[in-house]
Amino acid sequence: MIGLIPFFPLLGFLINGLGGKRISERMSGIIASVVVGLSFIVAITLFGEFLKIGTPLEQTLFTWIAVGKFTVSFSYVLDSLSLVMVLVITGVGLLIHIFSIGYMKGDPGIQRYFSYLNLFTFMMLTLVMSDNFLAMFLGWEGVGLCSYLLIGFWFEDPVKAAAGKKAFIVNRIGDFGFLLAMFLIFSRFGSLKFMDVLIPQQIAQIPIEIVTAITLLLFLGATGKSAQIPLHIWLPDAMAGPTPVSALIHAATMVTAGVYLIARCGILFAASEITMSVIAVIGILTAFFAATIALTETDIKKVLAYSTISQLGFMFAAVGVGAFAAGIFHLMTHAFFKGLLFLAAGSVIHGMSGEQNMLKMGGLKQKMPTTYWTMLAGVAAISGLPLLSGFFSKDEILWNVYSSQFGGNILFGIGLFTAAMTAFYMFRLFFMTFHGDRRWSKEVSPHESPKIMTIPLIMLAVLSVVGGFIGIPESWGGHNFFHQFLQKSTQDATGYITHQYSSGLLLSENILMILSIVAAIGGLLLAYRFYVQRPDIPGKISKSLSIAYKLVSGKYFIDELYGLLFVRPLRNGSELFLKKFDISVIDGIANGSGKVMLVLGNKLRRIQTGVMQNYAAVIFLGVISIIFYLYLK
Amino acid sequence: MVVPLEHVIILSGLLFSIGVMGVLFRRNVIIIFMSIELMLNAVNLALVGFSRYHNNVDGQVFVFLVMTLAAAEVSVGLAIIVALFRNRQTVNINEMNLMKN
Amino acid sequence: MTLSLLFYIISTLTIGSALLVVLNRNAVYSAVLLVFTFFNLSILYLLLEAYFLAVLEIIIYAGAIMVLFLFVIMLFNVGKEQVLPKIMSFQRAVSLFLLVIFFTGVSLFTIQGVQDLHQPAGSASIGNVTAIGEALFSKYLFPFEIASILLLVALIGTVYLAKRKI
Amino acid sequence: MDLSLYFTRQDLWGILPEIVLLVGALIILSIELFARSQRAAMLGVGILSLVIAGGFASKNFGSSFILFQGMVTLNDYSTFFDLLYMTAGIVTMVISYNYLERKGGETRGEYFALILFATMGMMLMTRGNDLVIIFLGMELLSLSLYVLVGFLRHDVFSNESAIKYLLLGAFATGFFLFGAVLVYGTTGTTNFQHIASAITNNEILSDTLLSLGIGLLLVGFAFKVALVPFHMWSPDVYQGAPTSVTAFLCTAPKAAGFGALLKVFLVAFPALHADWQDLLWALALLTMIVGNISALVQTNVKRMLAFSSVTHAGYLCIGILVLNEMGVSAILFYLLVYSVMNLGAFGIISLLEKEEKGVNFKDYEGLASKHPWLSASLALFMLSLAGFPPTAGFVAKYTLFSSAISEGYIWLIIIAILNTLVSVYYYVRLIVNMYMRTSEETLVPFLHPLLSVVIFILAISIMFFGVLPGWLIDTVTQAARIYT
Repeated sequence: MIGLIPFFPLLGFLINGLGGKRISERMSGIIASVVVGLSFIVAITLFGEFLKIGTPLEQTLFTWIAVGKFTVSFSYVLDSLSLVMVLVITGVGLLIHIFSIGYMKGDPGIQRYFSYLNLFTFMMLTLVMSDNFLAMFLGWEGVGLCSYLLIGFWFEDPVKAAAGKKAFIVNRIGDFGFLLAMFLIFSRFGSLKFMDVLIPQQIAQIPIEIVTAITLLLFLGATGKSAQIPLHIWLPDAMAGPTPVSALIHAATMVTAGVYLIARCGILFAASEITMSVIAVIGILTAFFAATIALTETDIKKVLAYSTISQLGFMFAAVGVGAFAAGIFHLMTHAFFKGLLFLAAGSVIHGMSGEQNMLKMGGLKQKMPTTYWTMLAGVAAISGLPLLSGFFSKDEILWNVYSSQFGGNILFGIGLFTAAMTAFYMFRLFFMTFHGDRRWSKEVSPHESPKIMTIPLIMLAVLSVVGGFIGIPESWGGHNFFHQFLQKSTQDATGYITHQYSSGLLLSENILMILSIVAAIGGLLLAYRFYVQRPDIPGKISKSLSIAYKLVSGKYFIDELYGLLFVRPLRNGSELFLKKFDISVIDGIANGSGKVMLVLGNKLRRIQTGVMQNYAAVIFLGVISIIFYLYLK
Repeated sequence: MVVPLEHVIILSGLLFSIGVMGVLFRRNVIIIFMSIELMLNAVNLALVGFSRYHNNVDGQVFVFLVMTLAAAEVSVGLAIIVALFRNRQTVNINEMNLMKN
Repeated sequence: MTLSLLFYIISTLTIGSALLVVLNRNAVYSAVLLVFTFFNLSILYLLLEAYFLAVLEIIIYAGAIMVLFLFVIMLFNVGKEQVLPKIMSFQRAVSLFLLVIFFTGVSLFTIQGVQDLHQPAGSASIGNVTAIGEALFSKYLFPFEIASILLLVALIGTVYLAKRKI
Repeated sequence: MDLSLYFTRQDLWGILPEIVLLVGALIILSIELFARSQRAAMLGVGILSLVIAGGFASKNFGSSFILFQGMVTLNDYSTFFDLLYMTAGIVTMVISYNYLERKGGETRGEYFALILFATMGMMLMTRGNDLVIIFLGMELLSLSLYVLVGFLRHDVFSNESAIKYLLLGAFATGFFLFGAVLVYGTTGTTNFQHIASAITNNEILSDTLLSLGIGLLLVGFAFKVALVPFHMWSPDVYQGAPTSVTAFLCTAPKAAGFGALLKVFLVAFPALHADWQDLLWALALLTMIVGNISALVQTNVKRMLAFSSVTHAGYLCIGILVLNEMGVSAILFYLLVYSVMNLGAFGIISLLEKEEKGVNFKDYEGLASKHPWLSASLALFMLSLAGFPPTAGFVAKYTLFSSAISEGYIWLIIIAILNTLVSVYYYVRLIVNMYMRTSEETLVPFLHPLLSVVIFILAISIMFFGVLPGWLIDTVTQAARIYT
């Protein structure tokens, strides 16, 4: 039964992949959606069963690798953690598949597109449902490959193909960490099964340095997949793919695999304080820096990309401080609202005939009402406006960052500030797109998207609005269903972490909540002022009034101040840190090491002269080296 | 045995080195090939020495087999050289570098 | 004693002719000198009491293989090698250096392990035709058969590659 | 003297596969005597004799024999390799079916006969239990390969790679023989067991000469399997040889080289393996890195695959370093998977090749849209070579690396993993060219049904051994257990 969940998308992949052009455009979309839908139904059924039984469901399909005492079986397991993931993947995935039918209409490679999308779903499900590291790695590699294929889907464009390559290379760096960690785990624990490895008594016997090494290597894998500093560079470029792909892979599912990995191995991670601190700091820094970049980006998808990196940073901060449930909670709500935002952006791009630059949008509210309202829900949710899904999850993270021993005031402060920035840039995006002047050219005629695209939007919007209620904080007297549900999977890990919930804290959870509401609304208002009110005011003011008035009126002043004190240094700093760092260091390492390799390769090439005698001389040199070796021994 | 074993081995080593020198120095494919024969003969000499020293016949049978190989290799080698010469009219090893990086 | 003296004299001749094989520019001279080297080697085999092999050396190497070489040299009519601009190019210098190292290495390894090893005892019967014949048809029966296949392969290959029209 | 003592019924049964191959080769040669261009008949006889020989060989599974007074041993280890060579031989014959004609040559009986002789030589290399047999097997193999590489006699590239291969091969054989002689000289025997017992009983003439001998033997094997710095021949020879021969050249002989090298270390010098650790370590490291970096800059697919096979030899060298049951079984597994991948890859390249086109990366642009199945198979072989799960290439790398990790070679494995990451670049480059580029002019494959079936089977087995490697792992473990 469990095996059916990944089986259906695999089936869909085979049908669409092998059928190729023989399957009509319409049919391939339907097949792809139906198989994911079936998986979703099975997942729901199993969810009910799980609630009844309360113990993880398992199914061993076959023994994969058996060498000596070491065996790895290919088995799927559904516990609360993987159930959440499976529901998100199949549920949000289904909506995105349906959306794609409308979005990709008329594309000549649509069968290929859907087959990749189904393969991706299969791989992602394998990733989250496998009961051992090796099968997880299969999914891990598989989703990377699909992501690569889908980013480069419109391969006629060399820039897009290059983006795919970048994503691929960066992911391989992460995979290196994962593989090595896996070998280390195998050599230390003698097994790769989660059940055998993730036992506190087992871990306690391993030297702490080894645990730290393993977890840091796993974290390296996670940073690669989840686009955290310093391996974040591929995600903005990955936006070259079709927008639904960005929604599914680069927002809702694949990029969260790193968070899932850490949550899954929570016990292991929690055993190493160093790793935990590193994760928390990297997470918050990523959240912060990515948000600053998003402040001034004008490409609608790029804003969302940086916002994704930033939100992933929040999730990492959460798992880094030991709040695994909070991290997964945010992962889930993020899947709702980021999936929604991307799809809505896709709808806008679709309506604008492929235009992605927000400077050429504006005033789309009347033209695309459904998109407008659904996107508003998404923007409000991600900004953390009260009672929406993002509010609960982000708030929980901030609270945990504040109260955990791995967190602290500074991290919390940065987090809160980032939350305010999030509200600002998201509403900026919203206002620039839907309000203000119509800045698009004559040829473009914006139109609302067809039903097949708007219905998924509406459903995701509903989820974004109400999705947070399954995790109402306990300080509200609520009954945090989500926490309790995940407890089974994460309690052992949290056992390691001594939360200082009660003593020595200045602020209570409710006060923090008010702070974050203030931050969110502050950001919203600021954005409103700049991008809805300002455009007509500055012109008048500067014409008729003196500089003094400008200062008093504050419009320009604030704007300038904002520019001077806030945006520019931050942006410069971030540019220095993210973009320049990208180019010089990470790209340097990725491309540079590639270049070094190529240069070395060209050097080696010269040895290969084609003259047999030189080869003989090299062989002879080898003989001499062996004689030397023997002589030295 | 007429001389100490080590003298035979050193002689064989010297002969082998001269063979290697020929392979590394000469440009004419045929002479390179002759030098390889020299190397094989050096090996045979050592084998005979060892065989005599151990007083067992294995070494001499080995020499017999090496000679067979040498004959076979020479015939195939020369055939390849002939085929090459037909197409390229050269036996200079330096000119045989169509394939390189 | 005279025999050992003879051994050293022949050794010197062997080395000398082998060096000339490698160093002179004329392919025909090289081939003839190589034949001379094989004759010397054959004498060395005799001195080491390998009578059968001494005969084989002459028959196979000098008689068959070298004739083949000479034949091909004549066929191509390749005279002298073109003179290289530098007699001692960098590569040659390095190669020579490596050769010296190689030879020194082999000698050192030999001298370190083996010191003045004579084997005076023993019947000289291992070198005669009977002993080798018996070995070939008993213990070495299988390798002997493989050697025949080796020659068959060489035959097939040579005919295919060298024949003008097949 | 009673000859029957030296040639028993058991001996005869044991070498039956060799006899079948010999008879098959002779029949093929005779067919040509009576009727020219009987390509199908010759192919049929060739495949049939390989299948029959394989049948006789596989009868030995589970039992072991010592033949010809210790000259040859038959056991699961040798049988595994026998079947590997025969599979490679069959696939090579199929992909050669009309390849030579497309390159302006002629498919003749000698071609198939030589493949059979080469197979016989390889079988002797891993069956042999005596330096003499190993030597003869290696030369039988080499001689056949020299001719096969130069089989396009009117093609200058083929000529040139044959002469390079021959001269360098003979040069390396010189060192190998010198090593074998020194081993014989110091231990007084060429039989593996006797060598091993002489070493353990310390009845050797000289330690230093013995180690020199082993070192030179290693040079011979290293040349055969193309370890750096003894690899220089391989790219040129792979490029110039007919692609169908390259497919053979880069798979089975490499397996034979590793098989014989392993056997020498396992049976003759088990006591001395520890002395060679550092050298093998360095060889593995150097081979991986140089092979990989050189492969990055290639524009010719055959050269790229040549360097890639050098890199794989580097990984395999790690297994020789480990040399316990897990390591040896990992090598056997790897060799089989490696052979299947490369046979598939070269097979597809050979059927896409026409005159000058088909060997450069550029030629593959836009292939996927015209020939989706073929491209998918080639992509699968490339992904497997790169070590992606769930292909067999991943399982092979994984078992090999974990055997090394459990022996503590962590740094070497870190470098090996980094190398696999780099290697992805050039494998995926071919996939990118096929799938993500377009070109007006694409290659046209010369498919015949048999070839399609063979490539399909190869592709399926890559997936199969990736998803369900259990049976194969059991087999290789059983084979590895013989000597470890």
